[in-house]
Amino acid sequence: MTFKVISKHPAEEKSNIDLHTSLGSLSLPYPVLTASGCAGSGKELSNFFDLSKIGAVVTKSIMANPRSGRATPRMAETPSGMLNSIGLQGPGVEAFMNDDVPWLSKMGARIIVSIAGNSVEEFGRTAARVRRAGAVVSAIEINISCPNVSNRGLVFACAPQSASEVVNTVRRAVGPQFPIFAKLSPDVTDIVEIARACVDAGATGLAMINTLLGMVIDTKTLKPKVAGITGGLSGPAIRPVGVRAVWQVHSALPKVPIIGMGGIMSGEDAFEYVLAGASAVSVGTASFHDPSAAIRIQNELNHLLVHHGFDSLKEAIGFGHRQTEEKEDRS
Amino acid sequence: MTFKVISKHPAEEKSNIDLHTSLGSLSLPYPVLTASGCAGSGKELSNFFDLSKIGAVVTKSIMANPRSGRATPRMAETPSGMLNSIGLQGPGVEAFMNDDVPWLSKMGARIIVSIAGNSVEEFGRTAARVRRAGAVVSAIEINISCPNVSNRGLVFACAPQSASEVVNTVRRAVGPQFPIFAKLSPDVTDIVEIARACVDAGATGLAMINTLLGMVIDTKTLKPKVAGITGGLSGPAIRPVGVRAVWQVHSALPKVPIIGMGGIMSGEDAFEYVLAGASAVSVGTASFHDPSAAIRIQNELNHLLVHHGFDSLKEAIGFGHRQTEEKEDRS
Amino acid sequence: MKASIPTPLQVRGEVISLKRVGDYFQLSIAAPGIAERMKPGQFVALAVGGQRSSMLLRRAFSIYTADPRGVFGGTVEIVFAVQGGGTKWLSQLQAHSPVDVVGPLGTPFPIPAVPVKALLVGGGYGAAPLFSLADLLRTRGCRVEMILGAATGARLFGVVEGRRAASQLILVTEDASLGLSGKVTDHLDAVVERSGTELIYACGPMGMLKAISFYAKTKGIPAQCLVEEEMACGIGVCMTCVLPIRGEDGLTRMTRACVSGPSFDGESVLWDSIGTIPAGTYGSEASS
Amino acid sequence: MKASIPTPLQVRGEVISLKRVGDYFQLSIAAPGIAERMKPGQFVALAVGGQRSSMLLRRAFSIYTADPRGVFGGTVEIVFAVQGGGTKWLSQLQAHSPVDVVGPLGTPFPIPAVPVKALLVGGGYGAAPLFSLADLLRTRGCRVEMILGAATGARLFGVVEGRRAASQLILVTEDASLGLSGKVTDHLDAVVERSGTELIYACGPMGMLKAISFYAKTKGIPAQCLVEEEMACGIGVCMTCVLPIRGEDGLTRMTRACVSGPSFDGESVLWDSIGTIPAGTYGSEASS
Ligand SMILES: Cc1cc2nc3c(=O)[nH]c(=O)nc-3n(C[C@H](O)[C@H](O)[C@H](O)COP(=O)(O)OP(=O)(O)OC[C@H]3O[C@@H](n4cnc5c(N)ncnc54)[C@H](O)[C@@H]3O)c2cc1C
Ligand SMILES: Cc1cc2nc3c(=O)[nH]c(=O)nc-3n(C[C@H](O)[C@H](O)[C@H](O)COP(=O)(O)OP(=O)(O)OC[C@H]3O[C@@H](n4cnc5c(N)ncnc54)[C@H](O)[C@@H]3O)c2cc1C
Ligand SMILES: Cc1cc2nc3c(=O)[nH]c(=O)nc-3n(C[C@H](O)[C@H](O)[C@H](O)COP(=O)(O)O)c2cc1C
Ligand SMILES: Cc1cc2nc3c(=O)[nH]c(=O)nc-3n(C[C@H](O)[C@H](O)[C@H](O)COP(=O)(O)O)c2cc1C
Ligand code: FES
Ligand code: FES
Repeated sequence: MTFKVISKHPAEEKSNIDLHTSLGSLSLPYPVLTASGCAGSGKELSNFFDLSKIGAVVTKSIMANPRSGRATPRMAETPSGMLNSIGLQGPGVEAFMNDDVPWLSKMGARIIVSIAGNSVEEFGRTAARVRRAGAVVSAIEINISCPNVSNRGLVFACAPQSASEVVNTVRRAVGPQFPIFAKLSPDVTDIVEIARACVDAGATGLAMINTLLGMVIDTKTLKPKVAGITGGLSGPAIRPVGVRAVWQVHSALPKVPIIGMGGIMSGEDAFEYVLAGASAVSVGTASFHDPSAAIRIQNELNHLLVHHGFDSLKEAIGFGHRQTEEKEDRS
Repeated sequence: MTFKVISKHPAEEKSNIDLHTSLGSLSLPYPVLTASGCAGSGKELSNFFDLSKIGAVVTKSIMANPRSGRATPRMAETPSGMLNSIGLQGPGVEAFMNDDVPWLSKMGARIIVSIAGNSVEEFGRTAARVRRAGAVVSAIEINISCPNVSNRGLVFACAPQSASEVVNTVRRAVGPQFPIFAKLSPDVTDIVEIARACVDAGATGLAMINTLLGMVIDTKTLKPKVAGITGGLSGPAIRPVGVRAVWQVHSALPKVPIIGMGGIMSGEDAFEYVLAGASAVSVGTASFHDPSAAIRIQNELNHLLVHHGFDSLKEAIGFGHRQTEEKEDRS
Repeated sequence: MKASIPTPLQVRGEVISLKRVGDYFQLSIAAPGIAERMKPGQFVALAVGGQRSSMLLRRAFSIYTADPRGVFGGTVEIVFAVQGGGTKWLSQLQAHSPVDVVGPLGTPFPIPAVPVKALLVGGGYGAAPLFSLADLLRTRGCRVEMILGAATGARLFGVVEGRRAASQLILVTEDASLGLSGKVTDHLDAVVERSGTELIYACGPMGMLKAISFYAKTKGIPAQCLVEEEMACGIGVCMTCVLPIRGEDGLTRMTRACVSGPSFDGESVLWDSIGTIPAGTYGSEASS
Repeated sequence: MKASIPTPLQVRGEVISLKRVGDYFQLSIAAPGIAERMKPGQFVALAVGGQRSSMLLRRAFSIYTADPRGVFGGTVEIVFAVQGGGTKWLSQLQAHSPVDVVGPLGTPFPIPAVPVKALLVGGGYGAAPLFSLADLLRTRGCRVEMILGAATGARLFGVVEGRRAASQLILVTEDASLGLSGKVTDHLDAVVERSGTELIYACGPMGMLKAISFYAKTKGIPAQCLVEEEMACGIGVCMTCVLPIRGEDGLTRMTRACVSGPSFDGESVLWDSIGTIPAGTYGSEASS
């Protein structure tokens, strides 16, 4: 493909192009997903748009057992972002698979179930339970940004070894073909190293980024603003970090499909991730601001792709790399 | 000290308190500094306020030899932040010490010289040259967020071993008493580990955080927005990450003095860092928006301390920890 | 007492008017569709700060009045106090400014199936949602009394409206600048005793709601309390707005105020445990 | 030709008026102190987006007019095109809105010590800084001609003002809707030849400045070019706004446009190397 110029004749534009995307063995008609934890179980967002018209609903990370989550306050607004400390509140995998998944499926939504665990074993058990539901679940996203109870609470995503163990265990639990995505934390020295470990352990692809570890101190009470003391930073504030992470991983592992996320508020932002190498994108915090963000962003992305003369989404994936001789270093 | 309540009688407030701060062997009359690279050599800001009325001017990281820095574009605005890719442009330590330092000194500013290097040896050489100037320089800040040319361009700040080597070499170059501060990068899995390595290697204290590695892709040209491809993310967007870093390091190393920074735009933001454990704060990107930000923030901080009934800055340092039973983990 | 919950809309509204009322602002917004479906006790969530705002989250406000047949189409009114950047921005809006509104949100106040003697208690701007409730209760044959309290007279909202909406209105201010002196809870028992109150609705600061709940419990009167929990989304997807609620099965769950509330039966709220995960909560370490 | 540089101020200004002029907006701001010290070729940096804006950086605009004795105190005027969020916000300001202004910034246009025949070339809104320059040059006895060019007539700024300020005004539009057809550079040689131009000042798109510089060099005429480099601070502290400039010592340095510029002697600018570090630049790997 040759260099794309901004089309000067928007009137002549086709209005729709092929948005279909493939993430390894997972094929989706649309590239925009909800981000885990930002769409509840899907029901609430369905008041605002048709869930079957986006790529998939990624559900809130579910654990083996019911979880109360953390005490309140659980949030703080930050400049162009927010901090959350929910603590993975949820009904446990059994109730979730029995109540939420059938409803979503009835709505025609493609479902990606996000799972979490306090131990490698819990991940495996939860994945197996999800897999038992069969084709109603399109894929599993593995939220490895959880503390490993048996290793001083260190987050699985923070070391290649622990990340790899989780992915490997899930892979064995779901069988060789089923699409699984490891969701990476940006709070690491070398995200490519973790990405590689996950892929080597059997991940179909990667989802990135999870929130950044952050903190707000309330200058009225002089105490940390969220009960969990630290929390996860999300929203447009972190977008440059997410785009960088996707760019780096796509550079190193160009064949590995990536679900990009972090601060996507508009079609332009989604386009940035696609250009960096994402095959699909997830919309998280934006839905708090604009409940129909996912579908709006998908439409805006469509228009931008048309505007830039792309014939399909696939053509644009990683296009930023092809425009650049690589000479990455930093100040 | 007992629990502080918001004073209900602002009219009865004292208007000034003791803002003096000690960072190990470095004693400063005021706690607000400029951030390296955000105040040039000080001259330009002196159009807007009296440089002797803030704690110190931290100068742009200087290297052994003149540096052209990177090609343009060197910046991108991001939501509540900006990306920069300057590449440490500067005149080299010799010209800097001969031209800029005497001028700053004449203005009555306390001077903290930030140094950078491509190799451990360059750090040592540059530190020795700075030290030769004697008491005119109050301290050295060591910018270890530079790529190590002899180790695949890996950033010194990203591993305890390389960070420690740099600090140790600088310590030997400047003698045992001279205050030196290692400036940490947030782009690491475990900032406490790096902090500890720097302190063990002889750092008087720590400065944190440097920028986060980020990236913006221009959705018009479909290419990375800055010529260096990736750049450093600064501004209020990153403040929760900076506060968290200071909090974690102060928790682990309560005796080690910290210069806190990252997104400080107001006295409240500076107060957040002080409550998290910073003994002084640096103001960076805010000066681009408001050239007199440093002195304004210092005044606002003063008022807040008075308002909350503190008798001195020192009383407030790390106060947030004393308000909280620690039970840190994450979602 | 369960009411059906209207589907929320997202609407690009337009400011009709903004006026100061004591220490508060009263903002009227043309937001077609929202007024039409709103029921008392619901709220709207407004985007704040304009197009390139650094404030990402919507701000929640109880609906004060809803007029489906306003001159400019369906109109909702809110009453707010300036707290931080979001409300400050709202307080500077001008007629015709666009405002992005999501609503109506939350579960409406439950309405008794039979006519009862109801007492509505509002603290400060917490009075706002009580007037449309009073109107609805009266159409159902209820007798409605109202207590409005605040620190000062300037913070007492809805005095005129209250006289219209309630058969009896009691005013209470801490500085005694208007009505009785003290807190609403100082005068609650006298009113309840005198009126034979059978049901209480309350909206205001947490401390007031808690005191009213405890009082109502001792009297065996149900009290519906409208709480203000910090909400990131307001639509039920983020789980930030939870508080410990004891269900009919006796089990305590961390329950979303934005969808299951914002009003709860006072007896079901574990007031003393707000800000904690009470032992035995569904899914807490202790319970599993 | 060196001019002394006034000390900049930071001022809380107030919008006096905002009006559309063709495709541009003309914004007049009461900003006491700035008009008084401004010299032609300087710019102001405006904070955009209001109090909780997510847009952190100031936007730079050439000063169009400066009136130290405006009705509301010293007043500066700028002319701008809407590009992104910042200029969009500016285009929605209303009279009396506050605007935070830093200025005057940059090194003024150098003014010749003796009267010369000067040609001022403006592309689009790039015309803005040329009128106060023309006035100053005329007070120094210079003869001032002006070429204004743009893609369309609606993008031609300052036609009326140009007739006043210049002894001869040539208009050029690419669509031939006003004046001559084509680009300013198509007509440059004819004007220079006819007028015996001794000095050129130019402001407009990079491509135009580059073409003018190359042309002027072949003619041995100095050309002062006002460049637009992206600026994070505008005051010289951040080093984002650099471009490769060859100094009098023959050495190329990455030079800050905000303090050493924004106008440079066209011959000193390495136009073809903008966006790179040319080999041999002071401090580049090759040079060290
Ligand atoms: C269901 C509900 C109904 C409400 N009704 C009203 C009303 O009728 N009138 C009124 O004045 N206020 C009402 N509030 C409170 C109102 O939402 C806050 O005052 C407002 O969000 C403050 O925003 P800010 O930007 O000015 O303050 P900031 O302190 O800058 O806000 C920062 C963040 O904290 C949140 N926040 C701050 N204070 C509160 C609070 N008291 N409750 C919930 N979130 C808060 C904000 O939403 C925002 O996300 C209601 C809140 C809820 C949850
Ligand atoms: C010395 C100087 C004088 C200028 N004079 C004028 C003038 O008189 N009239 C006018 O309309 N414009 C002028 N500009 C350009 C003006 O600064 C930009 O149009 C404006 O910054 C765009 O802001 P935005 O938020 O609308 O665009 P965005 O694209 O959203 O801006 C994003 C970032 O890029 C920067 N940026 C974008 N375009 C430019 C540009 N062309 N030049 C410099 N920075 C840019 C912005 O400052 C901001 O930091 C001048 C620029 C400089 C450097
Ligand atoms: C309130 C909230 C809850 C979240 N819960 C989860 C979760 O359960 N599992 C998960 O993998 N990520 C979770 N995330 C992270 C998001 O899925 C996403 O990775 C992150 O927020 C960055 O995207 P955004 O900026 O678009 O929100 C949560 C984020 C938020 C804001
Ligand atoms: C344009 C720019 C240049 C910088 N240059 C340096 C530098 O030379 N040395 C250094 O240690 N940090 C440098 N920094 C980082 C700042 O000192 C500071 O650590 C960071 O920007 C976070 O603070 P802030 O959000 O207040 O800007 C630079 C930052 C910016 C924005
Ligand atoms: S506010 Fe998001 S779930 Fe209630
Ligand atoms: S814009 Fe910052 S140095 Fe020029």
